[in-house]
Amino acid sequence: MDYILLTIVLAPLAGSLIAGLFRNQVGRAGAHWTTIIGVGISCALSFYVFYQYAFNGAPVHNETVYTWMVVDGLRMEIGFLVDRLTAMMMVVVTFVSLMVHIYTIGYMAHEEGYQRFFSYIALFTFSMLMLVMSNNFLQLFFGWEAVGLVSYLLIGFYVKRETAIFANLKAFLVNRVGDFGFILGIAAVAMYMGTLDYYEAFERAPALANATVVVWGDDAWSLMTLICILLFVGAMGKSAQVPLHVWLPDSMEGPTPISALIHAATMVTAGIFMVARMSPLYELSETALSFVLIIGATTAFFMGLIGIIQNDIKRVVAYSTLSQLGYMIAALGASAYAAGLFHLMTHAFFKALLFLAAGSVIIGMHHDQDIRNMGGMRKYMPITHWTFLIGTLALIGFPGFAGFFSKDAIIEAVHFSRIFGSDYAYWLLLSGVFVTALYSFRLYFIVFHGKGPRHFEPHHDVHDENGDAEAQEHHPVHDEPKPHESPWVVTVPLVLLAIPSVVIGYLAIGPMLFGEYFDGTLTVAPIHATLSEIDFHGAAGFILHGLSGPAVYLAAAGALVAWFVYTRKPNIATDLARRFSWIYRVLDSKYGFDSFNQWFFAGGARQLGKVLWQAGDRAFIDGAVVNGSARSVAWLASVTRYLQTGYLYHYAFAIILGLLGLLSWFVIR
Amino acid sequence: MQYDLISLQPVMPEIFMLGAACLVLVVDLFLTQRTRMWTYGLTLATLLGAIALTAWAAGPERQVLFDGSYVRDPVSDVLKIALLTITVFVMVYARDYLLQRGIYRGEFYTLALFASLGMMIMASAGNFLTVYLGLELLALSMYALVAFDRDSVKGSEAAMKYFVLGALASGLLLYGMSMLYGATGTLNLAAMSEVIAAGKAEETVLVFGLVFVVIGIAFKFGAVPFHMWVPDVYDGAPTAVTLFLGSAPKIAAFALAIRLLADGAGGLSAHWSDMLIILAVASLAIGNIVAIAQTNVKRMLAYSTISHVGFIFLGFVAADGRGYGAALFYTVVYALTAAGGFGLLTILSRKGVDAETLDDLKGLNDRSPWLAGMMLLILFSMAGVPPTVGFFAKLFVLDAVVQVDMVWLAIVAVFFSIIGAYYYLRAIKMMYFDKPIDDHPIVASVDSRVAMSVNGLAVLLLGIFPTALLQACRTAFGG
Amino acid sequence: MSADWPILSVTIWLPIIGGLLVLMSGDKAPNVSRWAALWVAILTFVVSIPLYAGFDSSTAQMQFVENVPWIPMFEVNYHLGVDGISMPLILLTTFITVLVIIAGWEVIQYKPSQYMEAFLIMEGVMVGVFSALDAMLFYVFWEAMLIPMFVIIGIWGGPRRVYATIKFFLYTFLGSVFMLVALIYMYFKSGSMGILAFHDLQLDLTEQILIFIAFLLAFAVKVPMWPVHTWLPDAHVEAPTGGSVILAAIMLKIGGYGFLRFSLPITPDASHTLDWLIIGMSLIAVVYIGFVALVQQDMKKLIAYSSIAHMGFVTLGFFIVFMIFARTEVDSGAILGVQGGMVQMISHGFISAAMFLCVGVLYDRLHSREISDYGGVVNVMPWFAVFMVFFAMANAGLPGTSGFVGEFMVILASFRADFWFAVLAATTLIVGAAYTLWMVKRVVFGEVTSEGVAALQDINAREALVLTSLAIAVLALGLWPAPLIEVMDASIGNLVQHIGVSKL
Amino acid sequence: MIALSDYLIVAAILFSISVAGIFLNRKNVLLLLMCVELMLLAVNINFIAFSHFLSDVNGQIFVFFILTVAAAEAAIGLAILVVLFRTRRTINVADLDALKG
Repeated sequence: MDYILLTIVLAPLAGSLIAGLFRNQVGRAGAHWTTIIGVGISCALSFYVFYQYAFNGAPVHNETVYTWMVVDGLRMEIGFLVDRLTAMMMVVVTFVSLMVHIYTIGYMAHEEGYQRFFSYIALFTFSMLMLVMSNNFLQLFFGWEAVGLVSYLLIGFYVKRETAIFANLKAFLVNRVGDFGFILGIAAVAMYMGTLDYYEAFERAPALANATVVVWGDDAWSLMTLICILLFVGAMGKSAQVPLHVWLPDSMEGPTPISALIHAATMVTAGIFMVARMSPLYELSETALSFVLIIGATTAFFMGLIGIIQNDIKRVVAYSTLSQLGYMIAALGASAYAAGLFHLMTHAFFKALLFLAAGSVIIGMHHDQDIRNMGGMRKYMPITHWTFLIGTLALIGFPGFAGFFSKDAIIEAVHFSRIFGSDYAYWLLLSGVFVTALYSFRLYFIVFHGKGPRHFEPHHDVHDENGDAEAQEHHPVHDEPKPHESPWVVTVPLVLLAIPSVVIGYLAIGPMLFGEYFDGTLTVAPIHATLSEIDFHGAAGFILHGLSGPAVYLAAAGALVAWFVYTRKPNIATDLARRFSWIYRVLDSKYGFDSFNQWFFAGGARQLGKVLWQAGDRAFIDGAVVNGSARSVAWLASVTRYLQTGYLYHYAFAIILGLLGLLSWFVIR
Repeated sequence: MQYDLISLQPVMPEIFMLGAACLVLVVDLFLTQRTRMWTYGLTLATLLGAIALTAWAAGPERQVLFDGSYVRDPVSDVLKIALLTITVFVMVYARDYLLQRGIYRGEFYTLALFASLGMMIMASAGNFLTVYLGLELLALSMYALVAFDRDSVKGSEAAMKYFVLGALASGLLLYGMSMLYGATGTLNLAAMSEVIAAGKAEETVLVFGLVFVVIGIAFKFGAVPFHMWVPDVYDGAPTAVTLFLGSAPKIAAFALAIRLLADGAGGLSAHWSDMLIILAVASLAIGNIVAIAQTNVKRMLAYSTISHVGFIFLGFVAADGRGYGAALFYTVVYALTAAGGFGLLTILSRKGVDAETLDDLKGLNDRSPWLAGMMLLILFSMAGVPPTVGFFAKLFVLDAVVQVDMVWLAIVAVFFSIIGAYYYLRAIKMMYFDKPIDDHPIVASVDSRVAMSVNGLAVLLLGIFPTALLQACRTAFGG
Repeated sequence: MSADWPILSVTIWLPIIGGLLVLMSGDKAPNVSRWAALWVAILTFVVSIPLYAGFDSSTAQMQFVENVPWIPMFEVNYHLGVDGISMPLILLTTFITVLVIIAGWEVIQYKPSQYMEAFLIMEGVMVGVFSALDAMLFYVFWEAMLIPMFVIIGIWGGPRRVYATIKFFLYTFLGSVFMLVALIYMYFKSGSMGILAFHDLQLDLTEQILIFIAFLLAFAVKVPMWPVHTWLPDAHVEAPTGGSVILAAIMLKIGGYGFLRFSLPITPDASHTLDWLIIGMSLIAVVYIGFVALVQQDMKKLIAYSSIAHMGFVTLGFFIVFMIFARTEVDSGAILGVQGGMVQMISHGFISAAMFLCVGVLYDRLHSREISDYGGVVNVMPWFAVFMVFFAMANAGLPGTSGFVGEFMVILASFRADFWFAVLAATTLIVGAAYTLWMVKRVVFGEVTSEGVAALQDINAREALVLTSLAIAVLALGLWPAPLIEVMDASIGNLVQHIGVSKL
Repeated sequence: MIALSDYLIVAAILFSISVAGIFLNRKNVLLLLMCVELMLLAVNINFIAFSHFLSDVNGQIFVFFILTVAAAEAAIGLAILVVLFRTRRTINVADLDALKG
């Protein structure tokens, strides 16, 4: 098992290093082959491991690979904890990653930095695997930051594009805000539990359930609440929860494959994974759970709303991702960890599918992403169209599709939750279903239905002789004016992802949510056991049960509204936008988070820095104290030298003064 | 008492010196400008011979001759060897300068030899009379040397100032001596010490006289407020004379202080050490601060001398063997570095051009990296930066001060040495970081280059291996 | 353990004497002096390796001890030896010097032999500082260090080099002379100059506090801690690349080392009494300086400020010890903090060196350090960009690089001292990333902004060699710090135990 | 009977006059030389008085030496004065201010 796990992790790394460091030697084909083989091996072995755990009941594997360091009685190790949760994550990660690798061959075919891109995504796979397979907080943080790094590199992949390099800096910094909390949480764990190992920490946690710490003044805070909230701040950063969500929409500056892989399917779900992994801790703090629930629900609803007015195909999907992440987080808050993870898995497939399909559309549109320029694409790109539709249905929770099961389970679980904030969350999540359907089908109808691409000319005609990598400068090949279906390397992954988007929910809901799949992995306190209150009689029964709830009808309503507004009466949308222009403005400004951050944090920090530098360092310390004392000594010197007048009688007088002085001091006193 | 030659062994260096100086005086009369090399050679030979005789006569015991007027002890051995060695350096550096100035005359050497003799006598003085005679021999020779360049306006002014103030100071010293004589009834330093220790003398009179004596000493050293002559004389005298004036006589001044204060008035150390504290702090402050404002190197070094005198006095403040040893070490080291510093100025001076301002140091590293390197060592030594010996000199003095529980004084001292570091750094900056103004190649005879190298390396090597010199200084005071 | 040949002496004197020989070779044949200097540096590095290979990490005793009388009248000995605290720093010194020599290869055209000589002497002297066990020997090396650095900045520095170098010298001199008085005082009390003897010297609280302040002045300036840090940005900006590297990578460490070797063990009670002061200064360094770094327009200045912030972690790690002792519910963490500080020092040695070398690479080509003169460098220097981004990430404390290890340990430890210390310290995660990556964004990424940038050549083999060596070091330490920790463990454990015992 | 203190007072007065002369005189350098001589005479009175009252001959011997040295000193002083006048054409004390600062 050791070697298998090591191979799973190291194969993508090897591919990445070869493709990255020997980019000129291996060439373009070499780069994609080495990384695909690496990730392929990893994926195949992950399936094997998953098989072992899911069907053969392999024992939990918790082994140290090597000791990072031991200091002051604290062991810090690199090691693997593989159980069913991990196995599931491994499969999701490696499978989606493999699909994205293959897809990239087509998507990036004409781009510069081809090898670099493959190197990055393989490196991402490695990092993500390290994250999910970790058996301790340290390695978790390693993976946590490593995926952040790769995300940074990939968002800024188009290094020349100002918006891209702004977005990646923003993404990294916002994530760092999360990590700020996260590392403090880890510090708290290390301090109070004396270990960084998951299992040891989980064992010691219950004893600390009622421990309190004094953080400020005299108020004693529950220790577990503090730890859990601190850790969750990390999750908020990585999983883009309000108010740390601001980086995710911007991250769409990166090439589409990584939006699918990193910013939809895997990395952003690390926060969900982490909270689920820490369920033994979270179960000890109801406050923390409430916090999680409220944040999740808020994100789920309000981010979805923004999705309705976006015009960039990727941004719509991005807001949808935000919203869906909110659902997952809400599930965690309701202690329905399994539901959160389940949604994580289904979402990984259908959201990757949606992104990749969107990417396919973008290829067809020659890297124009504005949906107002699109339309009628179903004629030109049938495979893309169908797979996109499947993804959309899965997303809105069409009964029987993957998303239906997971989302319904979450809504139900939240409904049964009785912790503070659960009512608020329930209503938001429920309304969110309508919103989801609305923006999803809006996108679908605008892009694939209606009249053909409105104008198929790029918005500028700058010809770059060098074949620059920048996407916007790609210009259409003029003898081929109409979009056409993408090559097989693009469509095959779409199809392969479409399959689980349809069936995985049906297949997995039983064991994962209501079966024994996660037994021993997730801990749910009896009082929080919201999932077990749902009566479950098989997947088909769940569909029927779903039909009796409001969610399905809300989804249908959303889809219908979208159909009506965007295919039948397109002017309604503009009318509404005009009439409720303030709402539109609020949504369009994304509730003002960006401008506030830009003004307060970025601008404020710079202002503060300037003040500290100019007033503190330059004016006070350097100017007044350092150079000031130097100047005063120099002044003193220039004055004192005039004592040396050059006149003999003054010199003699000085001697006499000295004499009198000494005499009066020593003789007369 | 019967004299035989061997009983004169301790005083042989002085006798030899006197004879040789007269010989040089006579021989020079028969030399022309072209054969003056002989005077130079004879002078060096005399100095080296005197060093050899001193070493031959040296020993750990204390020998007293001429009814106590003359003392030879380890202190005098160290002092004499040191001052004669420094004088050798001075003579070597000075020749080029004198040649270029057209004042390469025998009198310089004769006067220098008589001055050295005076210093030697001070080093071995056993009573007030010997002290006075040695002092005046030195002083009178020096007055003449300062005015040596007869056509120099600055030189004559400097000589006059030096003369008048010097005479005033020696008058004060004599007045003090007369008071001590009156209080103790003896001119002999050892006897005086006993009288004071026995408490048989009127203390007020003693202290009254002591003040005058301390002023005399302070003047010789150039301590504030009796320092006014130092910058003017250093500046006005020909550089070769400044070189001499700034180096060896400090050792003589040390001798003066040690003979009068430690040997004679040791019992009054409580009084004079307080006086020296005041003078030391004032010297440190004024010397270091005013030096910053100087643009003339000679003046700058003059003020730097004043600040170094402050440190030497701190060694005396401790008033014990440790302190005297430290002060002696400091004095010798200072004389060595000062000789090097002024020596470099003589090397940089060309016919008609005196290297006097700081600008003349500019770009020295481009013109001659080796000389610049030596000067770098010398300046860092003056600033007291290890591993140069100047650091150890400061260290030992500070140690002596701390040992008598005057930590605050040590703190004052290091504080001013920070200010002092600035102007040395500025000089180094000129040498290393600036472009040369004067592109003429540096002409220097082989012997002065060798002397400069020996001088600079000595500053470094004595820093790395300070033990031998320290040992000599310490054991001289039985430590 | 003691080797049969004086490794430490050879490591000290080989570069010094070699440096003098290089100086003798003169500037007539610059390549001869370059190669000679390189061989001396490499040889010194090789000579220093047995220090690690033969190190016995199970004991806190001094190893490779050499002890001969130096100035017997003062009980001053030529006493050398290393323990787990100094040994890694010595290796860091010898390693970085090799890189610095290579980095200055053809860049320095003016008096190359003096340049090389200065760095070699610097190396020997710095090794001396780390290995001296006699306070006076330490002080001699400590101050002697100033001379070559003064010359390096002054001769090969930028336009305001004179101001910078004199400021540098006087600042450090100011700090250290008071330490000298303290050392003399302790000699007076103990009759010995041995550092280890000072450790056991009984001092009352007033004495301790005065001595502590004297040490603080010396070490705080060197580290440098806020508010005595302002020499550093100037010195860094004006120094030639090699000078900045040595300054940041090693000289700053000497301040931190001094705290461990002197302040904490000699004056534990004063350290305890005044720990709030040091902690406050450290946290201000981390936060305040972080914001100051954010607005710098000059790359070197930015990195210089970032160095100050990073060194704030070092002092923080060292001085939270007492707060951790004071909290009864916490039974460990003191060692963690000190270890973290040490790791941070070593790691910062690599990273800051690399950052300065990166800036040096750009400066050599365009002769500007202004951020605004660059932009889009990645388009013309892709390999350089790889290194720059990598080291920037390391500077921002990315896990897997050495930059993370120390910060992580110190944050963990400071959490045990006080929640809010940890909070303030952890802000570096955000601010540190902000200033570093913002600079990277403006310099490396984006469109090519000027013709100057468009004409840039990617790094050559020499530069690649230097940066690769550092990258390997940064990664190795980040991925597996255990060997370093093990080496230091016994010594730091012993130290922490020692300072836990009051001298009163 | 003239007491020791009388001699000492006379000497002190002489001494003070000479010292005052040195720093009050701003005209002629020659005057300075005379003041110096006067100062030495004051010291001589001291020595002789002490010598007499202590019945110790050493003090008087000292005086002989002082007189001799004073002569030499005067010679040197006058020589310098000549040099000074040769170069500057003035022996005014107030004009000696080329060196200062």
